[in-house]
Amino acid sequence: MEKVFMKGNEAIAEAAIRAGCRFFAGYPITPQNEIPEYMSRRMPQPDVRGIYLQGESETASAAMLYGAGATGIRAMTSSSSCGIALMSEVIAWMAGACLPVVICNMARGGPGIGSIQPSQQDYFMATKASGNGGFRMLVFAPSTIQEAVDMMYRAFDLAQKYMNPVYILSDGFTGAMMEPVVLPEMRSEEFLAAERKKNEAWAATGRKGAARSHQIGAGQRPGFPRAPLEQKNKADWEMYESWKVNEVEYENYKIEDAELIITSYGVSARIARSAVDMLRKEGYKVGMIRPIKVHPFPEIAYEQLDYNKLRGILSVEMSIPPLFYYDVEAVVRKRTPIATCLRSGGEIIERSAIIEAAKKLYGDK
Amino acid sequence: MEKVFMKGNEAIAEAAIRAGCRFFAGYPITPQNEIPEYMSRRMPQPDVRGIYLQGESETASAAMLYGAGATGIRAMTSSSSCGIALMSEVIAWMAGACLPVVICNMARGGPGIGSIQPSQQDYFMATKASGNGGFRMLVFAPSTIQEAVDMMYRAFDLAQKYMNPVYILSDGFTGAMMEPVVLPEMRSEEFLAAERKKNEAWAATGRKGAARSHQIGAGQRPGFPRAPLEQKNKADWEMYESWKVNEVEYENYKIEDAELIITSYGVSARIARSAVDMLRKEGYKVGMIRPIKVHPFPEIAYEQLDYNKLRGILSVEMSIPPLFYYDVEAVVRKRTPIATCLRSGGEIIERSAIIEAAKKLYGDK
Amino acid sequence: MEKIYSRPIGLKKSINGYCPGCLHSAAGKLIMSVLEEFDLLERCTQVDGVGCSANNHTSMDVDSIGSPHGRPCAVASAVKRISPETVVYTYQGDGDLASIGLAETMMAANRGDNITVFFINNANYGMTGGQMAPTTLMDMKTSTTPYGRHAQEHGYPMHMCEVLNALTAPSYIARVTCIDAANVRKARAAVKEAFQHQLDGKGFSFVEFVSNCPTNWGLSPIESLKFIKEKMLPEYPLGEFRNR
Amino acid sequence: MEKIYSRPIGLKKSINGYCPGCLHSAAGKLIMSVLEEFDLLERCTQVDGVGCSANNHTSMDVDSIGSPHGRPCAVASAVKRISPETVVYTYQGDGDLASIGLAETMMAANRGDNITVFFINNANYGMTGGQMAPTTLMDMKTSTTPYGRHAQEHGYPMHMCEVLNALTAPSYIARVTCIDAANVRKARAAVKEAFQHQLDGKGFSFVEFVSNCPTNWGLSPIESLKFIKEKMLPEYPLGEFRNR
Amino acid sequence: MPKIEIESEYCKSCLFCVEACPKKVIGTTSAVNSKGYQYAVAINPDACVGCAICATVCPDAAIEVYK
Amino acid sequence: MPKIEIESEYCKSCLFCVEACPKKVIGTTSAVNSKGYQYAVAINPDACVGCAICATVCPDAAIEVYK
Amino acid sequence: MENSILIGGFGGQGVMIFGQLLCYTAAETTDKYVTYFPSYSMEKRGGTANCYVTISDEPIGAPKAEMTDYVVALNSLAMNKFVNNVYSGGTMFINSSVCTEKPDRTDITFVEVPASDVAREIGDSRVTNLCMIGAFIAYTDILPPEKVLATAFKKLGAKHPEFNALNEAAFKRGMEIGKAAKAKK
Amino acid sequence: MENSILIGGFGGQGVMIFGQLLCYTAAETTDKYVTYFPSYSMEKRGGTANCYVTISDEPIGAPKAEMTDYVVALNSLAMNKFVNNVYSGGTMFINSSVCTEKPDRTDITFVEVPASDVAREIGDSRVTNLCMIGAFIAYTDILPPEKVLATAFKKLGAKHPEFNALNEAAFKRGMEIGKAAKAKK
Ligand SMILES: Cc1ncc(C[n+]2csc(CCOP(=O)(O)OP(=O)(O)O)c2C)c(N)n1
Ligand SMILES: Cc1ncc(C[n+]2csc(CCOP(=O)(O)OP(=O)(O)O)c2C)c(N)n1
Ligand code: SF4
Ligand code: SF4
Ligand code: SF4
Ligand code: SF4
Ligand code: SF4
Ligand code: SF4
Ligand SMILES: [Mg+2]
Ligand SMILES: [Mg+2]
Repeated sequence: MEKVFMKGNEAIAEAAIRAGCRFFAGYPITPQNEIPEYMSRRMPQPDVRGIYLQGESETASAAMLYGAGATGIRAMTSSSSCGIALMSEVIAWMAGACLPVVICNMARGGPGIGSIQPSQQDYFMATKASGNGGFRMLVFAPSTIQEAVDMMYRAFDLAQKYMNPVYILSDGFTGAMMEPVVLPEMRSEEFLAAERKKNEAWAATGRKGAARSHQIGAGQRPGFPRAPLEQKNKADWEMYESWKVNEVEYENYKIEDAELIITSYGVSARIARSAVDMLRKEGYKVGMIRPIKVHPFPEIAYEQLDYNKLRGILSVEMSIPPLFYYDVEAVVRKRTPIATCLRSGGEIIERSAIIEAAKKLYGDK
Repeated sequence: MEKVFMKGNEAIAEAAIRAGCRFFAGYPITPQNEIPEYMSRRMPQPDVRGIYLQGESETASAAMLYGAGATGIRAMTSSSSCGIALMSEVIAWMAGACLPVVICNMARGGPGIGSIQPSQQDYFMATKASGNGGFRMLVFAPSTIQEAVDMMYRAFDLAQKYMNPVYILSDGFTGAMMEPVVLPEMRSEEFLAAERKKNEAWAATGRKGAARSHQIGAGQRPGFPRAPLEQKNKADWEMYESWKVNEVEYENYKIEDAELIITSYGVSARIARSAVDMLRKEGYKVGMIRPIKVHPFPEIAYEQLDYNKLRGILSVEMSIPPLFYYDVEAVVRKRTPIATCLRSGGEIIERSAIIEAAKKLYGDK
Repeated sequence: MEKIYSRPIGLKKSINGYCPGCLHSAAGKLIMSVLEEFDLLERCTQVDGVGCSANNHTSMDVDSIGSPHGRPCAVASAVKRISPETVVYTYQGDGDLASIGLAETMMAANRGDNITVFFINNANYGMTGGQMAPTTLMDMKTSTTPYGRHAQEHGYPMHMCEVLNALTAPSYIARVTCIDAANVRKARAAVKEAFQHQLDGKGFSFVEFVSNCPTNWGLSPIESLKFIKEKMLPEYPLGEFRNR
Repeated sequence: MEKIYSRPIGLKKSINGYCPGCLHSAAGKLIMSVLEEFDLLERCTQVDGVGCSANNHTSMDVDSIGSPHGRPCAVASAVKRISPETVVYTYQGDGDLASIGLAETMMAANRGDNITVFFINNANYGMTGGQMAPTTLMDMKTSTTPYGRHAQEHGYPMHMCEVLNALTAPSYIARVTCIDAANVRKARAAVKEAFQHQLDGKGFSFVEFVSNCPTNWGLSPIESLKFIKEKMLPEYPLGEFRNR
Repeated sequence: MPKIEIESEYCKSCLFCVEACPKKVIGTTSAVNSKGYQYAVAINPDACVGCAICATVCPDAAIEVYK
Repeated sequence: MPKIEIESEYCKSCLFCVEACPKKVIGTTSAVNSKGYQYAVAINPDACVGCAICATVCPDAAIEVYK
Repeated sequence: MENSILIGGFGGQGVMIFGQLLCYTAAETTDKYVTYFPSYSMEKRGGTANCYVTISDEPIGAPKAEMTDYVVALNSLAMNKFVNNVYSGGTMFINSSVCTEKPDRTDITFVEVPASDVAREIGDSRVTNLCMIGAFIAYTDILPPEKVLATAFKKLGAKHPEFNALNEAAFKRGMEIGKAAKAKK
Repeated sequence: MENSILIGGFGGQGVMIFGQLLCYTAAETTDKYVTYFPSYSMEKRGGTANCYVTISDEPIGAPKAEMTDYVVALNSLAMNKFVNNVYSGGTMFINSSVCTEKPDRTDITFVEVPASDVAREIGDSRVTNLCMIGAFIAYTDILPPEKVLATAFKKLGAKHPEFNALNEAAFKRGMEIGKAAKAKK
């Protein structure tokens, strides 16, 4: 397929459309504005015929997405950090109502309005609590534009498969930069129509002779009769547990003989990877573990390490306080020292700082 | 001091007022309505002369609290689960702006609207991510009305001390039940005036001849000149780390000779405690670790256990999927088996179920 | 013998969860009855707000979406744009529509989304125990205005028909009540007109029901009707505000 | 020789962050100038919305609170009730005030909170790159209405003065612009009047500035003034809507 | 002869129909339904003229009218 | 004699004053300030009548007027 | 000693008042630990309403007891729903005016109180609950009857002193019924 | 081989276009890895605008390089801010029309391009950046000049074909300056 040089945000938007996204609602916020802007241009085009709807706020945009989800169409929203926080209640509703939607967070510095510069300070919000009630989502963390595009494409299928929102945790860096990217194929009208048809088994777009009227609501499984909330909580839990088996995704990079593991995700991992390369050139036996999805957290990746061989793990993220670090710490269980290399508040992590921190942890050589 | 038989919500509201709370903004939501209702009656009374303001939503209520925090007055809001989720963005702003406010979550079932019945499904939201940007708060988890009252009283001092929102994670059970309670003393007008006076060093209520105008905003420390966001993130992190030393609170109950530890918090721990008593009567050597604050998590309590002696830990909470459990798991580091006893969605955990689960984990006796 | 008045078939064959004499039931009954007349029961989606209206989905047998509190109009706008062949309407209380959801309501109206909005104004938050709503009458005591609603502190009752009438896009705006048979008939006509506007693609249609909350008003059902007549209607005059 | 026109002392001695010719600067200048005249610089609190107004706190030397996007009116209501001796005003863009913050704006107005609200209507979201706002003119192209604003899809421009005028509580409502010296003088008089209402405890006062966004409109500063005159003012007529 | 049928299980005893019926056809007895409501009954059925006022005002759609 | 003073560091070269001055007192030169703006200058100072129109329209409060 | 009581009925039948009168009396006149936990269905009226009361010499762990020593059922719905919540050997008080078919459980005692009839006789259906309380107190001796009645006067009579006489009459009639039942056991 | 370039100036000076022309050309006419990263200050106009371009044979780890091989400064603010971001041995291109005082660093090469003057001569200040690109390309040989110019025609000429001639003139003049500088080195 042809490579095109595109801005991250636009590539992500186009990938969503090719995955069959036919409804987008959002509210402006830097650094993801090119996503809604692209959608507003692209959705009306004849090969898409989708809907772009600008919400009066993130709350409203999320509610629009909730409505769209209830119709069984492929739908998404995107925002950034504080805008995503403002969606929390509705995100919880979408999880509660089992709606197959996609949410994209092009994260920036925080807390609150923070800065418009890229950051990874929303790790906990994305992986642990995007709202009330203890629900969880699959959380993709792209490291490059290409990966963001591929994840976005897959996200819609996974949302549909699990009947649960899927979350893309990216950042303003990946959204604002440009890079050549291979775009996935446009999903055919037939495919999309067939998927939509399937969803008619539960979509709330008019009963149309169905045996039971369809009711969508937080706490109800679409298409199933009303049941006690606890029952739904349990079913969700089972699904989350199944993800630990079926949905774990991570990358091992040069870890075979590594004495030091750098671990990182998303844009930081991209930078960390080049630090690994440079350290290798200098003779350091360094490798990297990179969660591709940050939820479910790839515990197995860290379990498989030979801790006798390790000098330590360097956890790299653009967040102060460190957040990703806690998941790493929990799985490493003090079997090797863990150091951190951190930036925050919109500052981008420097390769040189990673290299320095890695050398320090590596010790004499 | 005199004991009064009071509803949890009302006792909490009165305790807040006695601690010096002179501003309350909130929006109705079950099961905490008696808090705003009590405030609306009590605030105008001559011994209080405070302000009750009903927000047009939780978002607005939180924004009102943000404004109140910026004036240096003692102020709080309360809500429940999905209502708290709707406050996420503003809570992050309050943490970002270092405002000494108090937030009370009388939690109910989730996700989303869930149920109006009590639940502990907001554990992650409270302890890990109440909004964007990776900020944290002290999180109290009262087990009885008396404790809720005492915590509420202390919360205002701690908010002031750390210049950070303090969070009370309670539940609809504790709010709706009634129990005799000893109310703390009313803070004197002089004390409150002096505290308010101190806050004039940064409060944004008109410059009044100050050397520098006061600017409140997410990312700025009140009273300090503007600095890069990362610097503030770092200072916050240091504060969070200091909490691990100075703010850990937990209770050990009958653990000296215990071979099985039940661990639980909040209302579940109240029920679990009586299970411990009943199990002890039957001769089981069972004890309980109960985090009193759930953030910072009392790791030390679990570190101090003699794992050679233990048959296991039973983690009890009213949340499916379990959430509190993960913090327990992370600190226990596989040194003993952990089992769970769970309810969710508004169902209240039964003492008998705890006893049964404990016996099972205890093994033959 | 001919049946000249039937229970609408859109209503389930069970008692609903509203309190005795609550005119929520009356509004729901009219909506079901008009949908039946227009043969829309199989091609409509009801978007419920949070409030006592949460009872609807247990009693009305149409496709429905329970929406986050205050957001029905945003939800409905999306549904209607995606599925224009579906008749989409919201059903919301005054807390839901005029307080937490005010922005969503007004912006859907301002966009002229082709949806119908039913607004049940009972001057308080019924579901949560009768707190002050934007529509609470002057001097009225509620659980959060224990000393009464006073202008200085709480401002004035919110008139949603009048406010929406300040926007360009809405095509139908009316205020009705169900306190007696004559008014019920007028209310039904307004519901019909509103749906007709949607069927004709005219955009945003809005019907406010001046309603009651006997439970939280502390009145018997019959007394509550009297209260509507004597106190609510002078503040909330009935009529068609716009019909284009 | 006497200085007959001075830079307001409330403005810091540095260039502010607004684009060349942006009338945000003009509004801020007038506010500072009136506060100076009333000797309020030391006893006022400015509540800034999120938008290009985020530049204010770097250029205005008064106590200020940067508020969550859309929430200035809620923030200001709290501050004013707690500290009635402080003159409290908000400064908000059209995205902030009329879209995400519409409920907060209207409810503060409806409560009659004794605050002053300055509303900078530049028909788009300036700060984020010129997306459609509720106030965007018909047919206007913005970064999210690449094919123009069309009634069917996007509804009509939102007239905040007119909408607020449908409420009972507000005491002063006016729309002004700063496109020439005569209008600047009228605008200043409106700012003065608004603050006077607050000082007199009359409740909610509101001044809308019909403004520009040369950057996102893709016009030179001078052209943008012409655009205001020819396109904005016919849609947003100037004047006092209420003064009681 | 016109008549009404009241489905007692839907009735909540609001008494709107009792109040509204011009012919005083409807009243209550000591009987309660499964929800505990003293449901309305046509205590004076012969007076019914089939005007359907009762059914029109019954919020709970408990009354059907035949003519 | 009336005069204006333009603080060049505040000027953003919007040219509102240039356009508004009835006496064509103000213009720009090739000089730029530290932000890169070709700031306004009184190129024809003697014509100034001190009407303060320029200062009134200057959004950036860069102009002060003496009379 | 711990006494746990579950009271169930329709909203409006005075279920909550029943529980609260016990609790206030215990809390204000004894040194015991007392908890009260209400539980409503969604509807305000017409729905079910239950409450749990525990009065104990030791701190109370589970204010909403799964099994209780006593259940008081003001209607048949509550009776059928909660009959299995009584500990074996415990007692169930039923409003026999409206609960016609007694459930068949033989390991507990049923105390039948025609409370609605009594109330009707006294002239106000709203005193049904006071009659039940009288019977309950007389049968169980959990609290001194005069203290309970005093609490009723204080809490209910404050707003509506005109009810005091009716309440007292109902309470006394209930006590007689309770005493009689106790005598039989 | 990896070439990293940092371009800095005021918003409106065509900084972003500079970077994008390099990137599009590299991405569309070579097999290299290419990244582009823009960085604005808050203000849309008048503020600073920078972008980072990396063109490499291998995957690019850090699209916002801390140190770059080349820095292009369109104004003195950018020059002073970024002079220490050039690797020792690297090259800094400065718009000498507006950057008067050259910073003192002796381990890097300065290429002075009077781009604003050239643009003024050509008659449109907006072609300053094209002149800089010409000089940059001629000096560095990173990409074939004709390809870069073709990209400029494609990307900039699409909307405003009337600019093609001006752009070309500026680019050519820049190339001459760049070539001359290269000859000197
Ligand atoms: C975000 C959120 N806030 C608050 C609530 C609690 N709540 C449920 S119903 C309701 C009030 C409903 O009042 P209204 O809309 O007037 O409906 P009514 O019950 O009076 O018909 C509220 C505040 C909620 N469910 N979600
Ligand atoms: C919750 C939230 N959503 C979105 C944003 C992003 N944002 C910043 S400024 C702005 C638009 C401001 O537009 P307007 O209020 O019209 O002000 P202008 O810049 O036009 O003066 C937006 C949407 C934000 N900061 N917070
Ligand atoms: S609480 Fe009020 S509004 Fe709700 S069902 Fe009862 S009477 Fe109706
Ligand atoms: S972007 Fe528009 S509104 Fe913002 S400062 Fe520039 S011109 Fe003004
Ligand atoms: S139909 Fe008319 S007359 Fe007959 S019962 Fe009903 S109201 Fe009375
Ligand atoms: S109006 Fe309907 S619900 Fe009310 S009493 Fe009559 S039949 Fe029963
Ligand atoms: S004061 Fe009047 S005449 Fe003088 S420069 Fe200004 S506008 Fe021109
Ligand atoms: S009006 Fe002010 S900012 Fe604009 S050119 Fe004149 S002096 Fe400069
Ligand atoms: Mg209501
Ligand atoms: Mg704007």
